[in-house]
Amino acid sequence: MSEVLLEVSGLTMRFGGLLAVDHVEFNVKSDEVFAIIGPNGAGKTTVFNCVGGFYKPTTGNIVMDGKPIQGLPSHKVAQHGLVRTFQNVRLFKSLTVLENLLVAQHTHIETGLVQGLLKTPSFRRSELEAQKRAAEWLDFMGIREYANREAGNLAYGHQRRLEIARCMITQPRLLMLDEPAAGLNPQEKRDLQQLIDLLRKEFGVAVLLIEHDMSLVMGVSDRILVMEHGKPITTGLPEDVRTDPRVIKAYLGEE
Amino acid sequence: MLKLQNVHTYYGAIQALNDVSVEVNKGEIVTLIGANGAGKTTLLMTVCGSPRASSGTVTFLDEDITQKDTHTIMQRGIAISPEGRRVFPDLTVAENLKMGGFFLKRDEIEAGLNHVYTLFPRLKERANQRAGTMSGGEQQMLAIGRALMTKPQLLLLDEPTLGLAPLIIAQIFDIIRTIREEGVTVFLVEQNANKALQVADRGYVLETGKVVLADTGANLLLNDEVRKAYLGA
Amino acid sequence: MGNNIKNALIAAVMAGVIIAPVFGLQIVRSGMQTHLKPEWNMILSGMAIVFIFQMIRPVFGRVFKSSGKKRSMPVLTEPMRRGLIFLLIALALVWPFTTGRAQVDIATLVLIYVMLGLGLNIVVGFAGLLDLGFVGFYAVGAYTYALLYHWAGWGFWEALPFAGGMSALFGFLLGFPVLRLRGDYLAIVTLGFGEIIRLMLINLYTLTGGPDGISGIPKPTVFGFPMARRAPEGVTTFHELVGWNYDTQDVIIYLYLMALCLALITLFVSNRVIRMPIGRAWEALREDEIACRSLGLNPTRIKLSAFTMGAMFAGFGGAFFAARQGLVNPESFTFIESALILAIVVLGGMGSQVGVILAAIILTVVPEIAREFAEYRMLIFGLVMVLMMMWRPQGLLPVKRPQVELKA
Amino acid sequence: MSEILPQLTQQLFNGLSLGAIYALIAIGYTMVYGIIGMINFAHGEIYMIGAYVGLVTLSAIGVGSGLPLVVIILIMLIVAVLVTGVYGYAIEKVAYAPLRGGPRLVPLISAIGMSIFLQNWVAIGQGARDMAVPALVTGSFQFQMGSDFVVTAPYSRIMIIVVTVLMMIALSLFIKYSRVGRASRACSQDLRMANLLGIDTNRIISFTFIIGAMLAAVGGVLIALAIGKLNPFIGFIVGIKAFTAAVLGGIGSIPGAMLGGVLLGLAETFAAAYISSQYKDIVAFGLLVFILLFRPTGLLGKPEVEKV
Amino acid sequence: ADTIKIGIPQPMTGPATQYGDQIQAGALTAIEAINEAGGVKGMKLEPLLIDDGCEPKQAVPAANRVINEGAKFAVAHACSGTTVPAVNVYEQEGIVAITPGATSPLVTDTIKPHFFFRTIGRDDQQGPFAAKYIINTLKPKTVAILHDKQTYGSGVATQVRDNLSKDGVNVALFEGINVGDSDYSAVITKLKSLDPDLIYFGGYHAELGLLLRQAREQGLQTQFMGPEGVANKDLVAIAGPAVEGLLVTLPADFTKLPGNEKVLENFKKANRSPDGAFTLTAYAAVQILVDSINAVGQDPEKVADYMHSNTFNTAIGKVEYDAKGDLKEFEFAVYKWDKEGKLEQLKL
Ligand SMILES: Nc1ncnc2c1ncn2[C@@H]1O[C@H](COP(=O)(O)OP(=O)(O)OP(=O)(O)O)[C@@H](O)[C@H]1O
Ligand SMILES: Nc1ncnc2c1ncn2[C@@H]1O[C@H](COP(=O)(O)OP(=O)(O)OP(=O)(O)O)[C@@H](O)[C@H]1O
Ligand SMILES: CC(C)C[C@H](N)C(=O)O
Ligand SMILES: [Mg+2]
Ligand SMILES: [Mg+2]
Repeated sequence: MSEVLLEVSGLTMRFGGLLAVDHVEFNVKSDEVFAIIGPNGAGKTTVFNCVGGFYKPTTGNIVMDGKPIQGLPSHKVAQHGLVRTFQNVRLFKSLTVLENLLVAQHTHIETGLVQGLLKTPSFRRSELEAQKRAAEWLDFMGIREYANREAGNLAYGHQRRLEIARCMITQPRLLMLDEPAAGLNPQEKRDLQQLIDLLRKEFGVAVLLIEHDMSLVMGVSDRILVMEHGKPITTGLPEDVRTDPRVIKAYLGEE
Repeated sequence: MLKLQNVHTYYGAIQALNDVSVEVNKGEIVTLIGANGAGKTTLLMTVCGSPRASSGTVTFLDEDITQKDTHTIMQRGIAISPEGRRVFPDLTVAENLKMGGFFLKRDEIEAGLNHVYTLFPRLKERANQRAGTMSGGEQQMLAIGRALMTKPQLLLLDEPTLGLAPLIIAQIFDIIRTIREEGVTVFLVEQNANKALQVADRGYVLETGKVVLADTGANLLLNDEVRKAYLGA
Repeated sequence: MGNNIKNALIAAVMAGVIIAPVFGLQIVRSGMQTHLKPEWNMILSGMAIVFIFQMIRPVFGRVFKSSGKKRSMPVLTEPMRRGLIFLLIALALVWPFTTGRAQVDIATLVLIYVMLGLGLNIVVGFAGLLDLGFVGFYAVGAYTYALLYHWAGWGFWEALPFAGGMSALFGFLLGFPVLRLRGDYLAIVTLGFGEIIRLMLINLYTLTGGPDGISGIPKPTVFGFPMARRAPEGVTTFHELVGWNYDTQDVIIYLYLMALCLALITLFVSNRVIRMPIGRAWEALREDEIACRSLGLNPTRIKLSAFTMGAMFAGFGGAFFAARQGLVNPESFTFIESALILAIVVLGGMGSQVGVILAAIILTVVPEIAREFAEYRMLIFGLVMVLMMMWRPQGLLPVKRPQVELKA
Repeated sequence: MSEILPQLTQQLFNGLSLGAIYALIAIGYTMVYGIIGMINFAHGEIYMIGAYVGLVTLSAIGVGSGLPLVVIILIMLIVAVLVTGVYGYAIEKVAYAPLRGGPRLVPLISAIGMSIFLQNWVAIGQGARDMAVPALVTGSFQFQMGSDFVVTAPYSRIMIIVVTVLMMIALSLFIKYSRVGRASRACSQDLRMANLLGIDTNRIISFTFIIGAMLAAVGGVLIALAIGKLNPFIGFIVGIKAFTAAVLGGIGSIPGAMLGGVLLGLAETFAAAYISSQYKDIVAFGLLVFILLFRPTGLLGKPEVEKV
Repeated sequence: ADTIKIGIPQPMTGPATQYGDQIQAGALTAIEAINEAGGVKGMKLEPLLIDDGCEPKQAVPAANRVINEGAKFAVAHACSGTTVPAVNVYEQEGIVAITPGATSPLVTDTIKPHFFFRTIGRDDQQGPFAAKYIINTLKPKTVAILHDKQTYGSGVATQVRDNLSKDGVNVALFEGINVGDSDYSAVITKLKSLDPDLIYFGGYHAELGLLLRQAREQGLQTQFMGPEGVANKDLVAIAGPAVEGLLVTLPADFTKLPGNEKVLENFKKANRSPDGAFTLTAYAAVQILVDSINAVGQDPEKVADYMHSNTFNTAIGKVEYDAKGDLKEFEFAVYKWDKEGKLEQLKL
């Protein structure tokens, strides 16, 4: 069995009088796809924000790979190998696709000022390597041909891919995707599903997924957490969740 | 009711609509489908006069509105739930809705609010929450509710189901049907082509700024090309 | 047409209202009393001009519209940009030897502003941080040299790195607490810092000479030999050394060449740095801070580096300014100076180095030319600023961002 | 010392009256910023022009005209408000409207240019020298406190405080309850969306500039009467202070502008009184920095939430 | 060239315009009179009017302009704030310049110029003179001193303070105020509770005008005193009746000087007023330049040497220079303002 990578327990987030997340508990193993679903406003994105360090949870423990990370600022969390995409795509729009990927490698490459000014060999090497890695990812995502375009001008589906590539190039342990299929057409959704599968298999990264598109969720997830009103209702395998009457009532509706 | 004839629209040098002609009749639900970047949003916004068509004409209720200012057009009885929702983030939910009913009388506003609240109970629960802090789906509901508040004759919906839970998506399509019953004409842009074509009387398919297909919703659902490209069959 | 006349009439009336209290009815004082001296023809001619202008404007409009769909700015391509830079440098090199004293003098001033503009460009153009107190760092640089000279007798060359370093340190220390502020809040706080620095310079009388500032600051030496008419006992001046006759023109040209060197270094660094990881990080941060954080980039650190580096160039500029001027006082570092530098950056087309250079030229030369018009000088300057912005809202020379290309 | 309390009272009054001035002008900044997100640096100049128009009007009427004082001041205010309203409208149309939609800093520079232009426009028209404004409102409210310290509150300054408070209340009610006011709230959130709801955003923007200009003019006239000296450059410093006040209070918020203005006025006054005039601006700006460190969006500004 | 250019960089805009006007009046009248009498060695004098706004940052450009226009002589800068930076330029370029207005010691003390001169006294004459008057005649127990934080204002205020303190007068307050502020009530309240016997202000009229007006408004009736930079008609307009009783130190009234009948006639002919503290100092500056050029020709180096080693008879009396271009002797007097804004010279 694979070990637990992320362990969230007793997570609670309160906004004024509103309990957006209420004692949520789950763990993600190092090679699984774990999905969170639930009605709008259930608190899914808020869970992401707490885990990713964008909000400071009211209470709760978040342990990544044995190290507590709750309360750390988001860039520190990211350095623990936990990166995310956003519900609304957040690319560096006026930078090129390639540059988006170079920025993402900032913490991994030679950033010395003097080296850069003098274009020392080590600096050149580091730049070239970064470009090579970026090129590999662009190939992998099938958007190599847009490498020199401004990211903001890409079609939406491609922007989603780029956002994922930008996460992956930081060599994360856990990839968090917030509604990655929103705004994609059915064909693109299917591509996305394959991509998620591949990422897990090829790169051994765990995926934490929020999504409203059931065919995608049921297709890729190993386990699913269902939330409603900030509380976890159930955690289980896709088949179980799909047929759980509580889930159907709160979320899926009768088909 | 709404008629676009040979419309061309540009963003600076980029052409987004190329010789588009589209018609929406009173009482219909018309849907527009197309891939990302096909120009769907642009088409809706051209109706609103922002950006303006650089050639061709847009007529609404037999009036040429091509060169009219956005606010004039919108006051003629058009409402939009725009792409990206664009709720007023610092205003509360209730205030957002009231802004929708800006030109209404006080009692009409009350009635409108009640109407929206029955459609979206969540909005009533959160009437005093600042809209910017609502979840993605909640904001989407608010955007639709706000558009309904204006009591439009023609409702433009730009991907209204984006980010909504399955249950709510079903509800939204129900609502679209309901408001049509109430006499509102609906012009709908959707990624969810399957569902959209099911409710729509007619549909248009847009590809890179051009209308490539126009037919009834039912026929389009059966059309092979459409099935392949947009329905994922 | 009728509508047109109506609009023109309304505009004319408004013009009347605008002109009347300022030009039309002049306040004249006689003893303790004031009375008005009406200048009706002033008002009427103003109204007439506006009326006529409004009437013919639609015609103009048509002419402009028919020429080209949308006035999209020509964007400089990379080879054009390089060509232009080399052209500018070549011009800068022959300039002092082909023109007169006044021209060289103004050109030196231009170069100081180029340096400052490029420095602020890093902060505002690259990193997107609105800094309205840039002049503070300029002041720190100038005073660092002035004080080192005054209290310790340092020369320009020894003091220069300290001036840059001191400004950078100030940038770092001031930036640290405030860089988490957003947009315009940052702007006003930096404005406040700029003012605080200036006021401190006025108030710390014993250290800085207060409003009098520090004078008698020596010009840069040439390898240790001063460029001056007379030197202190026992020191050989440069003209004595090489056996020239003393000519102020030489000094001015020498200063100009110094400024050119410093400006070129600034240009080189800012040009390099934007193609380096740190430069990319600045731009990324300008676009989306949250996304940056989600990728593990520390926003405070990155912003600070931009702020500090910009401040450092301001410091160099300041030290040079002190040397050229021979005197520093707080008056030279008022807010309006910050505004001018910012105007250079914006007019240049944020982030565009060639643009900044051209804008520095325009905004320095215009007020000098406008001196001909005596009291209309600043009026013209203000007007030019407004018109420039309307004419070129994207900046004089918007460039394509320098991009790393992925080769096939 | 028995004089501490009376002195404190006097300084409190001084600070309030200075703060009221800042507040009145700060509103204009706050409103314009709220709606189009632009720092209108030329706003201080409108205040200056308002003061000049007041003086021109006064000279036209003549000090010894026999009209009751209230009437004279009212006429001055009305004329000043009308003229600056036109100024506000015209400036927006000429210098800012064409730039809308462009890069964000462009209107800022245009505004700085406009500010320089207007200063010199008046300097050429009316001369760059100091103009004296006759003291119309003389006399003061006095009461003895302590052994021999007479607290003095000149009527001209009491007038400023009263008028500022009244304007503030009127404006707040107006924004809250009138149609235009509500429309301007929508515009300040999302101009494009407001437009899509059928609101004529251009009119709202013009309106904002006009109201802002009018308030500045009221300030200009009242202050000219209280201070008695004018020159074309008075607008700039006051403008920067007022802008600081607006930010301090939370830019975009009208009560915030009031609070920020008063706080700034008090801070300056007390710094001058108990530290040294030399340090009063340092204290003022220091306070600004200090407060923003703890409340990054000003005292009454809503914390910026960006939902990710 | 067939003319000799004389640069006259002076405030033509801004609050100090009054002083620029006086200097222009003096210099132009002198130039016209000399041209009428046949010029200098057959060449006419050509005045170059340049604005320096009395702003330090315009000083160097204005001075450069003098040079760029080809003038080798100047009647330069009214204000100390502009003169101090400009002196460097004149000295570097070897331009002979005379200031008829700037009184700050810094003008000549910092670089001990060879080419720069004054036709007015220094504040380390004016300050001690004022202090002496205060001690001998006013005999205050406590004095408060304010200044405008500028070269001239703070300089002369410091002089007064040091001289008063030296003689045991209690200077209870010494504080700078901001130029351009319009509200000084805080500092006035402070003065009110301090209740000094005299308030000395170092600076220009605009600020003093407001101080006076606001002081009286708050019921502070203390005697005010200031240096020659406050003595200006505009002061009366700003302060109104509050100006009554103000004491100022000014150069002596040179219009009454015996031997100046001819000069006054020239003013009458030119239809200009000889009044004002700096009109005749400017007139004298032109006289000195002309005398020197007449003697040694147009080489600035020689002119400067000549000026250092000779005595001149001018509209302000006999003039003699020390090594750094300061007058060997200059006289100030104390004046008092009345309600109408007229000045009356006080007997010492
Ligand atoms: N900053 C905040 N302040 C106040 N309330 C907030 C804030 N952020 C989120 N909320 C509230 O918390 C609840 C959970 O929001 P969240 O965004 O996590 O929902 P979600 O499950 O992601 O929904 P969706 O599927 O619609 O995106 C919502 O009701 C929302 O209104
Ligand atoms: N403001 C803009 N400036 C420049 N180009 C734009 C702008 N908005 C849209 N475009 C371009 O116009 C084309 C049509 O865009 P539009 O947003 O209308 O597509 P869409 O069909 O709505 O796509 P989606 O499904 O992603 O919403 C695209 O190529 C897009 O890049
Ligand atoms: C013209 C004078 C008022 C100038 C003053 N004496 C000064 O030195 O600044
Ligand atoms: Mg969400
Ligand atoms: Mg769209």
